[in-house]
Amino acid sequence: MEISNKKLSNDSFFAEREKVLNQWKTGKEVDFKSSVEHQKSIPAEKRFGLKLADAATKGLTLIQPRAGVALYEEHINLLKYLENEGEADLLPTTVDSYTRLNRYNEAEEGINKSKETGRSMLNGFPIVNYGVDICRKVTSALKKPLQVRHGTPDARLLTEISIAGGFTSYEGGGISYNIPYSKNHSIEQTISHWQYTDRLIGMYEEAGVSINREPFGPLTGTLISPCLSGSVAIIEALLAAEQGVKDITVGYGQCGNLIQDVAAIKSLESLTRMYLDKFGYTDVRVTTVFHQWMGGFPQDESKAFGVISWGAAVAVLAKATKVIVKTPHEAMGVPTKEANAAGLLATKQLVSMLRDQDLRTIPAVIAESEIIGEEVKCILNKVEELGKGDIAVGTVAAFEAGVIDIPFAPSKYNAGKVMPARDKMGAVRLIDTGNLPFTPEIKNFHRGKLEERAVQEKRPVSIQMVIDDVYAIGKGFLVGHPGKR
Amino acid sequence: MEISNKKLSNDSFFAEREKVLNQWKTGKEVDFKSSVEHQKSIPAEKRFGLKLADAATKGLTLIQPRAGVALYEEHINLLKYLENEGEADLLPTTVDSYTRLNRYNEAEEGINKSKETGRSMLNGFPIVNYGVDICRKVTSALKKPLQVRHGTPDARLLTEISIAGGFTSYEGGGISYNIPYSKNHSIEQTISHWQYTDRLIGMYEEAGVSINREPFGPLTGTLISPCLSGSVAIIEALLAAEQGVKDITVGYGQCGNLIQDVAAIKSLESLTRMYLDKFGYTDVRVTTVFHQWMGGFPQDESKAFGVISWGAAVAVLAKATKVIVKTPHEAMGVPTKEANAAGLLATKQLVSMLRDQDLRTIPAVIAESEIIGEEVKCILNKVEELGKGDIAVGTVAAFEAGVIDIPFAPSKYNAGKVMPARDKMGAVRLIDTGNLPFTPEIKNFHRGKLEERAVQEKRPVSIQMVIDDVYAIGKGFLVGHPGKR
Amino acid sequence: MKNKKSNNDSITIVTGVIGSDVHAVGNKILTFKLEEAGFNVINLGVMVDQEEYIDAALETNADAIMVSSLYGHGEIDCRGLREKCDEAGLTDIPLIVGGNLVVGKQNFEDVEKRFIDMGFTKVYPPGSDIEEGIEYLKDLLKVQKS
Amino acid sequence: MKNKKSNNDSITIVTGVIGSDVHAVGNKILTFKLEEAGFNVINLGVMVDQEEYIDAALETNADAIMVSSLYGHGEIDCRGLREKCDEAGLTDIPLIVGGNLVVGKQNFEDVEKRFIDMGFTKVYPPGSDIEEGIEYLKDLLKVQKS
Ligand code: B12
Ligand code: B12
Repeated sequence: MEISNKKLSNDSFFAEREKVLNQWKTGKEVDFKSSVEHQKSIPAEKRFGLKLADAATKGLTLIQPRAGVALYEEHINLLKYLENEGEADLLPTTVDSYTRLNRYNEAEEGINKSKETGRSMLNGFPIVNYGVDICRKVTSALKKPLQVRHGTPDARLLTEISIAGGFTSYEGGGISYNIPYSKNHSIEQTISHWQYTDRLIGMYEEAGVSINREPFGPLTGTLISPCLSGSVAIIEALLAAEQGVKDITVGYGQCGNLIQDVAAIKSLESLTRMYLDKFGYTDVRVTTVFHQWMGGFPQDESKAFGVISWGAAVAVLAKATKVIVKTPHEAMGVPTKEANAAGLLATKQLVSMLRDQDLRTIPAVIAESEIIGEEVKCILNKVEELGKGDIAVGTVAAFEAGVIDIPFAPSKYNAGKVMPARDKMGAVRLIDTGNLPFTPEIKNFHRGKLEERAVQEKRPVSIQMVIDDVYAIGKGFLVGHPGKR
Repeated sequence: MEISNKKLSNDSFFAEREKVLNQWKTGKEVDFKSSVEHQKSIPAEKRFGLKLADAATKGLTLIQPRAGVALYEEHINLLKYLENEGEADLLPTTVDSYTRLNRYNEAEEGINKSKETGRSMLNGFPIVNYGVDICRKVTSALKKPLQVRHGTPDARLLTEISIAGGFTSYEGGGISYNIPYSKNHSIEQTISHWQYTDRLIGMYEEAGVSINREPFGPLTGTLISPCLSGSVAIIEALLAAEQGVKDITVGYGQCGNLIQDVAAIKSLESLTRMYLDKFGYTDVRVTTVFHQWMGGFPQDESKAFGVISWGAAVAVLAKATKVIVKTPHEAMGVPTKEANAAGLLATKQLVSMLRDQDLRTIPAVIAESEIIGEEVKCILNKVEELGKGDIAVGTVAAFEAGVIDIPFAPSKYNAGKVMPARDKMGAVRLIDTGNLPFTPEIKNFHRGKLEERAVQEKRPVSIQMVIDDVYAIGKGFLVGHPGKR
Repeated sequence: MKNKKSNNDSITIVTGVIGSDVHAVGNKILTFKLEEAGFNVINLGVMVDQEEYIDAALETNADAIMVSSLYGHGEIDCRGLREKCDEAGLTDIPLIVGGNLVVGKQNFEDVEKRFIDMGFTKVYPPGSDIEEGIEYLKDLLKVQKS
Repeated sequence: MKNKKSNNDSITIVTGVIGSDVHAVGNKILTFKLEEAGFNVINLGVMVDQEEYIDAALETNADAIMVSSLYGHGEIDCRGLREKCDEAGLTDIPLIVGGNLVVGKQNFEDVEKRFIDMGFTKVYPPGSDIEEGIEYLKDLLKVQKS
């Protein structure tokens, strides 16, 4: 498979399209023209990108849950509940795992079993199986803008049906919906799949319909250094922009150290802007999303509220455009609508209460964002170099070479040499930088931070720290100090 | 009534003591010697001061609820629940309002009515009515250190019974348990009452039993500028130290702006240390307590979790020695034990998770604490001057002159001229400094901050801002911007 | 009971926090908002005895008494107020009560019923918006709304 | 079933995350901890089919299979595993399962029963400490504890 970061030609796009729309019976319902019409009939206050732009102007942080169940009437009720009782500003439709893996037969079975048992047997809403009309029923039934959230390596058909179905924002990307969500998809393959998605959205854009696109920031959600998530987000933004996407929300999953988290959002925003401009995509709009703690959650619901609220606070102190909200059921399973609303309300309280505060200008944050900036530049320079100027080609090579390398990823196309651990203040650093193309200064910086911790803990820097850190949060701590009470 | 900041003589103390112990029948059970014996039998891990000192050394923030019910078996069960299920580090016994006003007959009626109805008809635990033996039953039944928390202008008998009853810490002070809690007690009177309390604790100290003392930091809990709560805390620390108290925890109620809140705890600690040293009380130990949001709470329990968690986060980022925890029932009424434990667990999560982070050294915090320091010095210099070197005399005069002036206080001995309001970032400033003895620079600083807000809100600085700010939190906001969604 | 009035200005309301309750903030806001709405407010502040409300109402020929209770002892403190009003000749005076009237989080319908049975005209749950109370007063006292 | 062994070193455990589940973090930690405890671990990683577990167990003469399922479809994915083991001749092999086995927060006793009925030897609730699982394995396989 050969890819390059070039806008897909109409010929190749439409050839591919024919096959895509034949992947499942509902594909035939999709008609671009009438979908554009439908999208144009959606009122402004329900357009995702407009709502984000408005929030960005006002300096507000919007709140958005994750949610999806197998049966569509229940899905509508769930989302209504979240916008009314949960005070959500933005709505999701989280897609089930079978759909994510294009296993539409199993999803169909899941729908049927759910009907029989009266319990949702799917962990999300099977958009493809339902098709365009039912999606329009869903998106029309609600007052707030809706986004599709999933984790689908090959999301081409899903994109077709989603946008035709009236969703105005779409999450994912060729890297971020591959590396954490798949074992066997190559990067070429998924980048190519997502060029299709982005080109489709580019075509809506050209037809006068702007759809918001959001690379999935948190990746595996576990000890992801901001430079790694940042590099991936910027690459996906560039790839999307090339296909004609004009509205991009870059994301980051909370790591837990306040200074680092604020710096991560701050630098993510400025670096994305910088790179888009550098490659000439100056008309692409950039907003940011902060994901509340994406790793293992405490079992106790009150403790979970603590984690949720802390994420809410950091999101607003970092002035993220929106925050994705966890629920007090997170450690247990897909939340009930009440638990989902509870997470939203705790978050709403803090995004309102702290809206006039901003930590982006404190010196420690500025220093930390400069470090992130340098790290990202090292990585992206190397990606450009490997691709001889072509970001798509460079990305494939970069993963092969471990120049981009995501901790804890299931994908066999990920090198898995990079090892993260927390420094003594809880910021995520790298114990092993693997083949990341860092300068000696940056490597020393990471090493130094971890040596500080080692001294404090009276043990050498080692893999045991990584294990302790992953384990720590289940016990309530960020840093896995040995022998903590 | 004549008072002065001099250690009470044995003669006058014991003369007073006879009367005090006759205020209610249980007073006769108090015997100093056997109480010292009893106190000495309490194991080290149950002594409040030792636990605080240990936390201070380790840089930890301990968590403590408020709790008290009318019937003592239920009170024991409640506290057991909070230490086991709620993971409380320190325990309270919150005293009911009748006891606080020395209305022991009504408290007795409350106990009886509670027995009859099976519901607690008192808003706290009536220590005096129960007497020494039942208090010892309570304090012996638990594993964690216990403190009496109340709001009693004349707490002399309550102190006698509490300490004889095995409590190892005692909250309150002649100002902080008068101004917010009383209408008609003069400052002379309550300072004198609290000299008795402090002298009694000094005598225990001299007998080898150290009892922790804690001035009540938050005062009326509503828009109290750190310089006001700080000045009162320092005065009460000095008055207590003079009577022989050796272990003091100074407190502050969260105002809501992160920078100001961290600075308030930071400066409170250093200023208290400085003033104690200045007056020669160099052997008095100082720790700090941060009170989660003391003003009106949101009705919704999830939103309340947001407020609670934010308080927890700020307490640990400020490195307060302990944090007093609110509950999701706060807006409704005295919490159930489950609600109380829920607040504790959310708080525990964050004091654990954020223990390795510290915001005390960031420049904005340092700048803000310097301002608080200057304000406190203005006030305390004037107090000294008015008292011709005697802090007790000076304090009485200062209240009379409005040199100390607490917003929203019910006391008729409080001038009530000072008017607080939030600046545009939510920090509490003064719209009217009344007769506070501030320099022109400080007055300009406050004015300037409020003018900034006025410009942002396109309205003049006015009393309407104060009203809007008190109202705001009920609607989820800190700053009462006009016409907020 | 006095004749209906056509203008808030001449409507007199007695406010105060009953019993041993010192919660002053809500009382200050309540008073401010009532005055803003044009009422003539006699604010007795905190720690107000039943007798003080009655004396003030008699003295000022008040149109209503607004009782606040926050600290949980409201049920004990409010009992008998209606009877004392009756004895003093304030037979029809509206008694409006609000705040955190009982100890703990209880079902409001039950609480409301207890207070209505005690002779209160209208009962407000914790954290009620004052605007609501003001609207009610205006309706009750047939004040022309602006 | 193989004979009891006296030393963890020769005890072989097959681990993996079943079905279309990609939750990799717990699997990595589980494997690390089992190895640390001295077991010989055959880790199949994520997205493991029932057949893959069985092939691996046959190939390595394994003493137990530890199945993880996090994403909620565990009930569907695990059905039939015991029967397939029986068919392949792994008649007594312990099947231990843990993770977030079903969709949503459900009563664990019910979930446990459903999985026991499906032929699983032992079922762990969400967020179980791996140490517990290791102790159980040691007892089950009569490993001398250190
Ligand atoms: C990180 C995470 C992700 C990452 C995973 C990255 C990766 N590739 O590993 C991402 C973001 C990609 C992700 C995706 C999805 N996730 Co997810 N995820 C989580 C989360 C937050 C943490 C999981 C984790 O790493 N924990 C830390 C490790 C150390 O713990 P652990 O996995 O629980 O395993 C420990 C124990 O359970 C035990 N254990 C595990 N297995 C076994 C087996 C035995 C025999 C024993 C004894 C013990 C044992 O030991 C392990 C080590 O301590 C959980 C919620 C949680 N637990 O807090 C949700 C969660 C598991 N995810 C969930 C879902 C639904 C999904 C998605 C379908 C959709 C979504 N919400 O995005 C997709 C699924 C994709 C797929 N096909 O699998 C749900 C499952 C719901 C349910 N069961 O009802 C959860 C519970 C969140 C929720 N409440 O909704 N997720
Ligand atoms: C600040 C506060 C204090 C301060 C008060 C300072 C002062 N002197 O004013 C301090 C710290 C001193 C204090 C002390 C105590 N408090 Co206090 N306090 C609060 C708190 C947090 C906020 C009250 C407040 O100022 N709210 C803001 C104002 C604007 O709102 P408001 O008072 O509710 O009034 C508004 C509405 O209710 C309504 N309203 C009020 N009255 C009326 C009447 C009518 C007719 C109408 C229409 C409307 C109306 O309009 C008002 C303005 O918007 C509340 C909990 C809460 N509400 O969040 C607890 C709370 C009221 N306190 C409580 C208690 C128990 C006490 C103490 C006994 C013990 C303690 N926990 O320390 C002592 C009591 C001392 C005494 N003798 O009264 C309990 C009462 C419990 C119950 N009813 O079951 C509460 C509910 C906290 C709790 N959940 O435990 N408290």
